[in-house]
Amino acid sequence: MWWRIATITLLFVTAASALTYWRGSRDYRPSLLAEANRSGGITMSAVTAGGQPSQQLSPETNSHYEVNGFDVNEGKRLYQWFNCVGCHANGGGDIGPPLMDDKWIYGSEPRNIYQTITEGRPNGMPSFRGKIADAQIWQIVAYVRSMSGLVAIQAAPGRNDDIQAKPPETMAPTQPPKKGGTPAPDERSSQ
Amino acid sequence: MNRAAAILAGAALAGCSRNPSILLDTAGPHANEIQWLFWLFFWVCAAVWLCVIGLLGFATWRGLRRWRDTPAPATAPAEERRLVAWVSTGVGLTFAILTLFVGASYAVDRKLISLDSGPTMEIQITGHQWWWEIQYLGETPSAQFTTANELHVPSGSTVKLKLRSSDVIHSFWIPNVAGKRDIIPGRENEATIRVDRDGVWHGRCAEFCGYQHAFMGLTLIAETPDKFEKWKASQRLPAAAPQSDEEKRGQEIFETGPCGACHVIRGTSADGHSNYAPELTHLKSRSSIGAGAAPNVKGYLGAWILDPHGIKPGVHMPPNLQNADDFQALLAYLETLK
Amino acid sequence: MSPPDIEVVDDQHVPRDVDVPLERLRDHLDNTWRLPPGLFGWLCSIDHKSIGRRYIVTAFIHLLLAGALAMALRVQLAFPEQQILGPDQYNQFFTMHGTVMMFLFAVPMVEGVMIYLVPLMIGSRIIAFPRLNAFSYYVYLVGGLMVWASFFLNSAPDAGWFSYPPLAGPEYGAGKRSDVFAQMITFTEVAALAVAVEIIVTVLKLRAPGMSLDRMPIFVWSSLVTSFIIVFSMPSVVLGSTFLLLDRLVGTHFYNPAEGGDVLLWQHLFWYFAHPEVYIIFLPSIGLASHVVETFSRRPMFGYPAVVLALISNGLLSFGLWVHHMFATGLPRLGNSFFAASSMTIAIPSGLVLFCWLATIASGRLRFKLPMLWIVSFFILFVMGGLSGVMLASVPLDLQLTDTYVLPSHIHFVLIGGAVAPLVAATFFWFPKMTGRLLNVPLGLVQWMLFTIGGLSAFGSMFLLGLSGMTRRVYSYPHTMQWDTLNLIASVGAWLLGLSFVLFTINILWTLSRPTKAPENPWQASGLEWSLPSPPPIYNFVLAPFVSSRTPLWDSPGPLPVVGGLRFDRREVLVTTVVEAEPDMRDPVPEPTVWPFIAAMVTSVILIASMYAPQPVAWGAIPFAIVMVAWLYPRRMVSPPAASVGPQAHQA
Amino acid sequence: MKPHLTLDIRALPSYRFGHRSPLWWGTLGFIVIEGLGFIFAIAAYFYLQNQNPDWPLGRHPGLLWSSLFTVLLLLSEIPNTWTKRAAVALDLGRVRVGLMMMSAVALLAIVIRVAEFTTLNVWWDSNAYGSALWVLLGLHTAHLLTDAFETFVMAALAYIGPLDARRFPEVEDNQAYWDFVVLAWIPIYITMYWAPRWAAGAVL
Repeated sequence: MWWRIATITLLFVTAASALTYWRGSRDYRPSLLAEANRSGGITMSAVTAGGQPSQQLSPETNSHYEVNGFDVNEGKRLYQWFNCVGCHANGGGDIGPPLMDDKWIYGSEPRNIYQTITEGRPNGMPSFRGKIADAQIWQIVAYVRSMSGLVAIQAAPGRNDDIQAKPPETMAPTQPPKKGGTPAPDERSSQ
Repeated sequence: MNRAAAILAGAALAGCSRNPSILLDTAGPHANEIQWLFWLFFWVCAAVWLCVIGLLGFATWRGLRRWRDTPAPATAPAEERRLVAWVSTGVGLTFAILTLFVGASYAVDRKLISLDSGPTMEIQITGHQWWWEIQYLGETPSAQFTTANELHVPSGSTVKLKLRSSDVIHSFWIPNVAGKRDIIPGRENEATIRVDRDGVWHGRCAEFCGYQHAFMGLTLIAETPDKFEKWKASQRLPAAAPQSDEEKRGQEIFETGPCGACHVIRGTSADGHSNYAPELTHLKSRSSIGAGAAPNVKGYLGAWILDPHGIKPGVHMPPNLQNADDFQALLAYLETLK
Repeated sequence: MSPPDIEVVDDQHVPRDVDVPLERLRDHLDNTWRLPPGLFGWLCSIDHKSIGRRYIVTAFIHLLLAGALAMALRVQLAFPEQQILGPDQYNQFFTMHGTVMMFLFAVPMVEGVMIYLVPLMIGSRIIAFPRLNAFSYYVYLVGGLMVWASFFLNSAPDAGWFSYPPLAGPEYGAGKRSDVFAQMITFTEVAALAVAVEIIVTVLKLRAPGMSLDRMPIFVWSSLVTSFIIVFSMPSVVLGSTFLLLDRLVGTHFYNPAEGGDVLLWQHLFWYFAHPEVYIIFLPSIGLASHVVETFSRRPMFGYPAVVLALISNGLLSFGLWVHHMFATGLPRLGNSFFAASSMTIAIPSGLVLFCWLATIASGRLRFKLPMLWIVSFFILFVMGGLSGVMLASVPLDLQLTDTYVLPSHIHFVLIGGAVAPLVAATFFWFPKMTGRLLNVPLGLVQWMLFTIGGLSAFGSMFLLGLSGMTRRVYSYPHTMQWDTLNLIASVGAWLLGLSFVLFTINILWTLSRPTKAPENPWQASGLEWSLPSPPPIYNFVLAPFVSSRTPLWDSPGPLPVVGGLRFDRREVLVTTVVEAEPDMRDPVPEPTVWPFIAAMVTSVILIASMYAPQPVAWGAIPFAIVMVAWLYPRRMVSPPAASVGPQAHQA
Repeated sequence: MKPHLTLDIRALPSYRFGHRSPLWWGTLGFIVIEGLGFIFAIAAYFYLQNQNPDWPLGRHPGLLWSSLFTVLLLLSEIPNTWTKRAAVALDLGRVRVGLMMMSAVALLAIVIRVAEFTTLNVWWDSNAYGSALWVLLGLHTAHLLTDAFETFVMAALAYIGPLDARRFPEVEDNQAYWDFVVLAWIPIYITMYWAPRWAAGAVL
């Protein structure tokens, strides 16, 4: 008897490990603490004031956004809602640089992208500090990276239910980033 | 009939007006038609059920009386014939009842179709996860306006609702008024309603649509035509300008902070998208916030802004922790949006 | 070219079963049909009884787990505005409850019962394609394990048991949750389709000599009809779920209206299967119940031809009414009326069966043993479900009732009353045959009371909740709706129902710990399976029985007449003709082997991996092909009579 | 004790052809299942066409390779039937030749099918039309590959395998399955390549 149970347990563990490869749990209620830190603390709640500036949050504390299908998917929605498409189109770039290639003017690390969004960059990238909730910024960061295949394929979002501008991120080819540096002028002009 | 219904349906239904029941308190002809059809079905079915159980009792009693330990040979031809008669009677009755049911359903269906004719006004309702965008279509752009989660109609007139979905499948349902109509992405469904009784009727999304399917409520307010016109006129106006400094500061926060990124307040620079988040131009004219998740009073509104997930987990709106003064100013401003 | 080397051995001289006395024949058969020892032997087993038992046990565990989820759901809804389960958890819980109950409990359970009983009832030694049968079980097993693994990782399917896109689609169904749902369908339907083919071939080709179609037991008839329903309905849902997977993984647009797709396509493909699915569950159950009724009424089933015709017409009609699940979607009104009529028509054959039972009971020599109690609950609960179904079939009524709690009430009345009650009756009825032990009666009585009272109060109050406007699939409800009382009653009823299954489990486990002492035929039933020892030997019948009536054990006192002439030095089974069941061929039976298990594992790995990327399907095909060759690789066992071999053969 | 024997069937053979063998019924069962898969896929195709006034969404798929493929399949019925007859006649020599021929045909068919995929003129993720097209063709290709593989194995077995009479019903069975692969292709070919052209009022 016992070895039958053992066999089935073994199968179960195998199936489980096959599935743990990605995190499918959902945390739709962002940590209020992070919010408090971002907004420099509030006096009306128990949360203490004066968190460190968020671009210094170590990437580790936010890396879970990248392996969580729900967060990347939310990032994709917010990419629309906060009108990133306005300049970057669907990643192909327009007024703003393309996001689905391997060129990263200000770095491809989550913290770099986070900083780009919160602080803004020269030549037109506005600062979204105070306009977008912190957790949502990290979700957008995860999605932006998924466009160039930098997040786990298991967490990458599928196509949207509208006109297809590009293949779904699940099919996005991985673009090993050329860190830092500015792209060759012809890319910027050719946009 | 209805008193019987009250007894039947027990404490949950008994003697409360504005009950979401489809049996009591119907507010329009569509619901009335379906109501009597239901009672026809209900009483016939109840009778059938009792008969079947009775027959089972009778058969058991008869079988037990004839008990022997040896298996019976095939029964006597005479009895076999009697059994055949019984069974075929049963089947015949079943057939008759079903014919009645099919006929009645068809008749009522025709009646419902005829009720849909000659609508006097059109309203476009867009289902969102998890709230309702309501657009009053007028001849001129100035006559059009958008609101959310609260549907006003003049009582007694036939209204055509154009149903659209911006994301997943929803279903438009106001039990006291009419049956459901699914709201399907990529399809242009329509529902026609007529509310004959003034009052507030509660509806909700009937097709499972995600986290907050449970609290995707819709309030239908049927009022006399002149009251309705007054309401329309007031809704067309842009938001009232803030008076006190605190309110002015509140508006500024709304426009420059996160709020304005999604919400719209006509007459201000907060020009988010009225199809991402409910339009707030006349927020305080509505009775609830979060599509019926909480009453629209200052306390709940504040709690909602700070942590919507505390009231409606999974909703798209993120928590917003302003510092205390900004927060109070924002609230004060929102309170002015009559 | 080397001369062909067909060995020309005529095996007419090989001794046959009738050439040796019965006692020695038993030893020979035990020896021929023996399994390898230990775990390896267990994995090799292709015996329909052990595979059937595994199906039944696995499905029962699924029932208990999914039932526990239902208990949790009813805790959450017992009182208004509770936060015990958040919306995310609640959605996973109710989706798992529905999905597991429909796909991993109900259908596999009836399959398991068919696999176990059909060969015994038709006097065969095996189920057709026994290796495929073993394969199907392991595929089903892994499918279930995968789903529960996803649940315990808080990543279970959460879009309802009919997972409508777009909610289950790529944009609104983030993560792999809906992929688990879609792939679970692939797992279970592959298994179910395999079983269906096995049952059809078993019934048509492996019946005992003399058991012409009009002498088949009613359960065998219902199994045949059910298998045909499976064959004709399941391909549509497999295709639909494949579309869903492709939409989610590689960006096809079947369900994307913006690119020419249509979300209703899924609803058509799904309901075209999922309505017949109810009959896939229901028909075998009334087949089982018919035997209980017949046995305890102590007379042959009244109106056997009528019942068989009713089963068949049920099967046919079940394909003509899937649209009644879509009345509210705004399809053409006239078409709806047609589907409404056809939906109501199906009440006629179902009613006919019930009337025939009543006639049998009334004209029989009734003995009211425990299994009969569940026939009573069948009438009480199922008739309610059937009648509420008639209400839902009416287009105007459906517009008000659909997607309210009337619907859960209806489907639970139908499935708990129409399927679970007969299955419990069948358990009490055939348990002695399967295990050699009789279940405890007093416990059974208490269980029956809890079951019936619980069912009535739970689903009755759900019906009233629906009438009072409570929509289904809400994780909570405001106090102001005044749904509190009815919800509390529903919860208490549900818990009573749950308790009855706890007692059932205790009863089974306790009984299994007792010594085996059940007689061959404790109920003086009439079917062939009751002529076997309890539990039956691995080869079932020492000598193939010869059947000359519908109730052989009642009509032929003394030992059954038999047919002899099979070899006993290797596994052989008698194949008969389709209609008259005349002996036609001695079919050598494949040996036990581990390859079906390995093949199932390879298949499972491919299916699970393909939720993440398309490539595994491609490279997975190679190991799969190799395994299939190993599985089907022939062993030298049969030789043609010299006369029938082509010319070159003689040179050998 | 002596059993009450009514019939002795020791003289019965242990293999049968056609509908007298369980194997034949099993194959028929799976042919029905897969055939229904094709039917539902075609139904889905026309359902989607029904949803879209302008169809196909994109250019018509190329006719060259697909028609070539169709002709090859139709011609393959000649060696196929020949092989089937040889099997029923228990004629090992002819069975070997037939299986080799069928293996060659299958290989050729696969090559042409690969070329056919390149002339669909639409990608599966371009629109619903492309999706339906790729699924139809992919579904049939899966069956083509399966039966090709089975044919190779049967051919190998005919030479090296342990030979006994039961191979012959199996060969017959394999060729019957090839009939299904051919039969299933015809409606798919018409659906994919001609129905939209006829709808567009093209000649033929």
